[in-house]
Amino acid sequence: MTDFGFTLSKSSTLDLQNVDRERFEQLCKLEKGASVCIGCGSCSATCPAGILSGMSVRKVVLAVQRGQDVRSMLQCCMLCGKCTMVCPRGINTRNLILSICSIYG
Amino acid sequence: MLCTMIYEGKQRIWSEYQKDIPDDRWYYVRSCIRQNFFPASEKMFTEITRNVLGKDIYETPHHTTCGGIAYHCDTIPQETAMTIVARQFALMTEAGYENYCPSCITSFGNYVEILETWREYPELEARIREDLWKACRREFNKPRYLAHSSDLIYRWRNEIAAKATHKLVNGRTGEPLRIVEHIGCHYAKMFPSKGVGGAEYPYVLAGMIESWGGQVVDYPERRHCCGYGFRQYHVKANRGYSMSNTYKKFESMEPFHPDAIITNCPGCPYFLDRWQYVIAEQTGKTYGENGFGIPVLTYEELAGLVLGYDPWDLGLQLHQVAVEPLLDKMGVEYDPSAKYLGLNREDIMRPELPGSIKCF
Amino acid sequence: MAERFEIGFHPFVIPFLAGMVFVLGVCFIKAVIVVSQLDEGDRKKWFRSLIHPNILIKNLVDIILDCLIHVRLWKRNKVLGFMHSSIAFGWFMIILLGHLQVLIYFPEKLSTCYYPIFFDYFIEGGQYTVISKIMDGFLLLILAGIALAVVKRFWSRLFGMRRTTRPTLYNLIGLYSLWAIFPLRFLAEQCVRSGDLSVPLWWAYSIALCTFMTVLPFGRYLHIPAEMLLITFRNAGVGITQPHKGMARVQADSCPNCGVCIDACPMNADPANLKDSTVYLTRQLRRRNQERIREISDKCLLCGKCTSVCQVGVDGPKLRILSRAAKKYRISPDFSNAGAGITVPSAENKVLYFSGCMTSLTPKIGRSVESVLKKAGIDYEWMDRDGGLCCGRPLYTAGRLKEAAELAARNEKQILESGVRVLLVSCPICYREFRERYNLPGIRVVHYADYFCELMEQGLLRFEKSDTCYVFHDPCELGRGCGIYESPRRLISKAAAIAEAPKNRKESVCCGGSLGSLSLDFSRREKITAASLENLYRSRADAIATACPLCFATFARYSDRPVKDLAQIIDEQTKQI
Amino acid sequence: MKGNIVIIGGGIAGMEAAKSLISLGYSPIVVESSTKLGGHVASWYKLFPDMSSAKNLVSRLESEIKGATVLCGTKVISLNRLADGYSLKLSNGSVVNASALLIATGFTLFDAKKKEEYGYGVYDRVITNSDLEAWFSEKKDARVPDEPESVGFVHCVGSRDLKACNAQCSKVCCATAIKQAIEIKERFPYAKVYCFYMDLRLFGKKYEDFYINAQRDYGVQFIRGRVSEVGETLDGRLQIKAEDTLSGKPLKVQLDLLVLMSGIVRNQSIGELSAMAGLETDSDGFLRSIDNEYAVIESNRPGIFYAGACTGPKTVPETVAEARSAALAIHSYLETL
Repeated sequence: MTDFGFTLSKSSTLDLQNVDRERFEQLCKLEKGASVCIGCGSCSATCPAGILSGMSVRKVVLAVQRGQDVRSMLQCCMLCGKCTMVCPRGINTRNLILSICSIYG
Repeated sequence: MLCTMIYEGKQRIWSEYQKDIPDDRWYYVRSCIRQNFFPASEKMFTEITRNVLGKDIYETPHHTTCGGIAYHCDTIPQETAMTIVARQFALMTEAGYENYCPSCITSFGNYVEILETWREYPELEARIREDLWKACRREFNKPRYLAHSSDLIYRWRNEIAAKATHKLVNGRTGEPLRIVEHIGCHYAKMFPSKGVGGAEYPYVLAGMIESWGGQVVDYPERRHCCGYGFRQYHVKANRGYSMSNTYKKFESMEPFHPDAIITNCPGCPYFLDRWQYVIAEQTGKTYGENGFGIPVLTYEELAGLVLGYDPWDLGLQLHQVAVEPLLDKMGVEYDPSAKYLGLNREDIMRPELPGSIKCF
Repeated sequence: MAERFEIGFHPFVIPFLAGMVFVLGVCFIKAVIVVSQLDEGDRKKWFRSLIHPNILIKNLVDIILDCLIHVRLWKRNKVLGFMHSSIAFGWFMIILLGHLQVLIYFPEKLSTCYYPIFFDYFIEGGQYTVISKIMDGFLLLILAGIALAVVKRFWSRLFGMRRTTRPTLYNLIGLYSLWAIFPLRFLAEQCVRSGDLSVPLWWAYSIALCTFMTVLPFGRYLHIPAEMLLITFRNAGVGITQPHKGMARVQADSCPNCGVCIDACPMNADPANLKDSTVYLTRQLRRRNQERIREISDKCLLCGKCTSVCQVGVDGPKLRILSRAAKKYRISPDFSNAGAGITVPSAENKVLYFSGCMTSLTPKIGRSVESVLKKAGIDYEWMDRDGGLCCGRPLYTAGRLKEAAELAARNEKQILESGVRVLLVSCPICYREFRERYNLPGIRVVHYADYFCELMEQGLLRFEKSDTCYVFHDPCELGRGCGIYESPRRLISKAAAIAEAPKNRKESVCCGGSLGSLSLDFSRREKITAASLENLYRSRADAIATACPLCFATFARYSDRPVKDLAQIIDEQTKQI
Repeated sequence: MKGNIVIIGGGIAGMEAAKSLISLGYSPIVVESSTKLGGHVASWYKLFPDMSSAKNLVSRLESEIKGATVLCGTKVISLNRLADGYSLKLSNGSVVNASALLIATGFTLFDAKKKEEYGYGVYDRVITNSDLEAWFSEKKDARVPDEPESVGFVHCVGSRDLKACNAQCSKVCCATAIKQAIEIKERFPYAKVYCFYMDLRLFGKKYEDFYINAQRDYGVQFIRGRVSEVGETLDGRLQIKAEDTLSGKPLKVQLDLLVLMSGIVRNQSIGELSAMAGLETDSDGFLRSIDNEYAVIESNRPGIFYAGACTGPKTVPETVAEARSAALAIHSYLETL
């Protein structure tokens, strides 16, 4: 291959129809609440781990929906339950997190 | 079957974006870069308009750059570009013309933008008049009509069709050729009302294709930039990004199997043509049939082929992507051995051919 | 008195002997397995305890009181207590006295094993001894107990039990054979002289015994031997360390399936949770039904009420936490950088106040604690005013034991570095974790209920009594978890009037907001909260007091009367001295 | 008794219905539990989107229902079904027979104290939307600082929140928050004003203009993130936490005033009324209409009609329109008797 000093950049487009929904569907079976998230960010705002590590349950849920790898996103979770307390949609976020921890490998 | 959308819907939009294009007496200005990229194109424009159609097309050697590239690369302020443009208008005024026709899309966009700016801010126009006077003691009238040279070919497309020796039809199958039309971004995206057919579904090239017997290919990334993007290409570190945009277009048009691409901008044909080679080198992928690329032509080159000019006189040997498959489909006769013979049949030497994309 | 037959044998003793050998053999094997499953250290502890005179005496006393007399059951329900102790103690006495009789009159026959059981058949005139008369008394006692058991079987509500387990086939066989043993023995003894009916009755008696002993290892009656082993384990200090083995197995086997925990379980406010009480956990542990074990374990609120009412002391929450811990997760937390951005104020000679995560969502609590400390003139620092690390209990209860320990270690380090002597805690969840699982040498960890009580006794708080009548809800972790029942009540009675809910102290009903449950989602907790509130409303108090941010937030959501945290009440009713 | 109409509730729904019934030739009786007419609107300062005075609306309506019997400070104690109507016992001791009843009991504002994490009643600088309206009218509220540097509005307090036991949208708070943000900006042009929202639901006529005005002309900043907790700094300012979900980062900001947009929840009296009259309540706690598309003002009982927020959150124009159509429906009902 000729070296031109530049190459094609990887597309940053989210190709929605080719997103792998399998894990999200798996998650919805384990925690039905995963499907009703409205992304308000209450969980992330109140998260004691979020302030220091940038952890965000909202982003994790979105990333699972988008078929992305979330393994590195939950490592600071202390399961303290504050997110469960503030969620306006009543999502059992602790079960959500534990379920994600069990389905990603 | 190609999906061509609801044709009546497009027609309705086209009808809303019509512009007055006078039939004669044009002051023609060339592009800075086209003469290097596809040198026969502008020559062919004057040839067709003057000799085939008998129009009054005036040119002057005093004409300079319009400043558009520098302006879009953020290296000069708009006032500087305006003063340069004012001088061009002064040349036109001095020559006694009122209709201004640039060959370059960026120039066209630049002129439109400046005229619109002056319309909004007359005081700025007054200042530029003053600056121009101070700089070179010239005065100017603003053009009555401004049209891009592709607008003129569009205006005369049916006259050309009437004189055509070849149609955009596959001689073997009798099917119309599938042609992708690519419009330069600065043609109508900034001022949709200034382009034939508007910005979303421009008709300027589509009209030519239809008149000359071809079929327009409508593919999802039709609106996307060719990838040139001035700063993106000019800074070498960004060239991967430039090419990625071109790649995106090719990936999107590939399933439609286009026979050719025509363009009306200086940069677009160049990058759509050359990047096909680089993409083939890097990914091994070609977009035409049998390992060829998709031929990329300027509208003047296409008009030339339709009117029966010799492909090598049209400068088609300077294309990276081989045009022979297109010529074969159209039934254009050509002498393969004459491909690399220049003016006076002087050997301009056959270039080294790449292995990744089929060329002659 | 003389032997009736020369050979001293009749084939009807064979079923009895077979059952006897079988049950002893199985129990022995089970005991060996369980002991071998214990951790090395626990096993050594247990062996040592068996020769330690004090523990030995304690074991004997506990076995007599718990297994024979059923003292705990007497305390809970006298009729049930009588029923159980009449059967257990009566039977034990019959066996004991029967052997004594043989030992006294025919010592050479003791080795046959069956002589004491079928004494009246083999011995002519045996029924006229004093021992026999006493034994007859015990038999009547047992028969009375059996009569009660029959009544209870069909009308359990008469015994104060709303819900009981549905017996399995084994348990039914065991139950009916147990019921049959004593009437059959009674009839056989009565018929021994009249001849004809005697032998068939003795056969029936022996078969009933055999049946009971054969099904014993497979049903609820395994609790009889298992509880004895459990008592020795407990007295030796053996803990639950594995989800289904060792001590956990003994606890599961010791569960008599009485079902007291069903009525106690706060989740049963919603009929959907009826099959998730501890009694069903132990049943599934015996059956090794992993899916149900997981489901029951994950659902529980871990309020600990089942343990507080359990007759044999099955530690439901701990069994569940260890079952949860058995689950493998593919993502593991990494706390190596946790708390890096948090600075803990230096608090030498000061009180260090740790409010915990939840308190930041109930700011009243933290502010009230602070205000009371100020009024009492206590020099303090607030460790996590701007947020801090979690105490680790939520991770621990979720079964992520290693991770919880990591988090605890980080907190320990920060607390020790602050140089503090007194760590004041307002959240009972954190408090229990600090007490049970932290190693903080030289530091006194105290909940504010206890601490404010001390301040009150030292005269540092001046109360102004209000007319409001409060009912105090004992938070699970504070009451059953840490045994703090009196301090909050003393404080409230000083600050206002106090009323008691029908179920209080160690029988307090969980608010439903517990972090203990992993799978109960928000919508399925409302009924639990409603039941808990209903219990509090019955006190007819004007307002509800509690001392846990979770109980507070949960009650505040649904209560029709004001809910206050204890700290808030104290703050409102005290003045600066 | 034929033609006797009792309107329960003297807010704008009840008043507008009374006005329409008077013009149809009836003399309705308006029973209002509080001491004055006008309901929530009477305590509001200005209405969106035209910023007209709420008090003017109420006083105009008051002058237009002179033909009705208005009983303020009066409650319905009991209600009995008669053969051709209803008999009501009122708290003033009287008994009234009515051929038709209009229920216009309106709504209750969510008690913001229940959202403990927002610190209403705990921190000095936290007020609700209705507190702010009162301050706009009377300029008396020690909690509102003289020159606030920054003011925050929290949308959806007690609405769309299962934890507040109300999953529904309150409909009017988004526009109210924007209205109040603009009014704050008019009084304190230099204050920074933030609106924290989950979704902006600006569905009504000209509401979007309102939104654009707030952004462009008043510089109100809209942050897409729900506030999760409020704390206090050492100098008594409020520190709030939210996630700026669009940038994906936790966000904190210090404020001098926080306004909680308390949502619309059902009026307590709905429970008593529905029990007395055998009216059905819907899953959202409000009264259940025959259907929620075509017959919103009709109840499951003959002769009992609904108007306004007793069936769910409503804007002022919706309430007024319902009141008029209820008056007409009562008229046609009485004609058939």
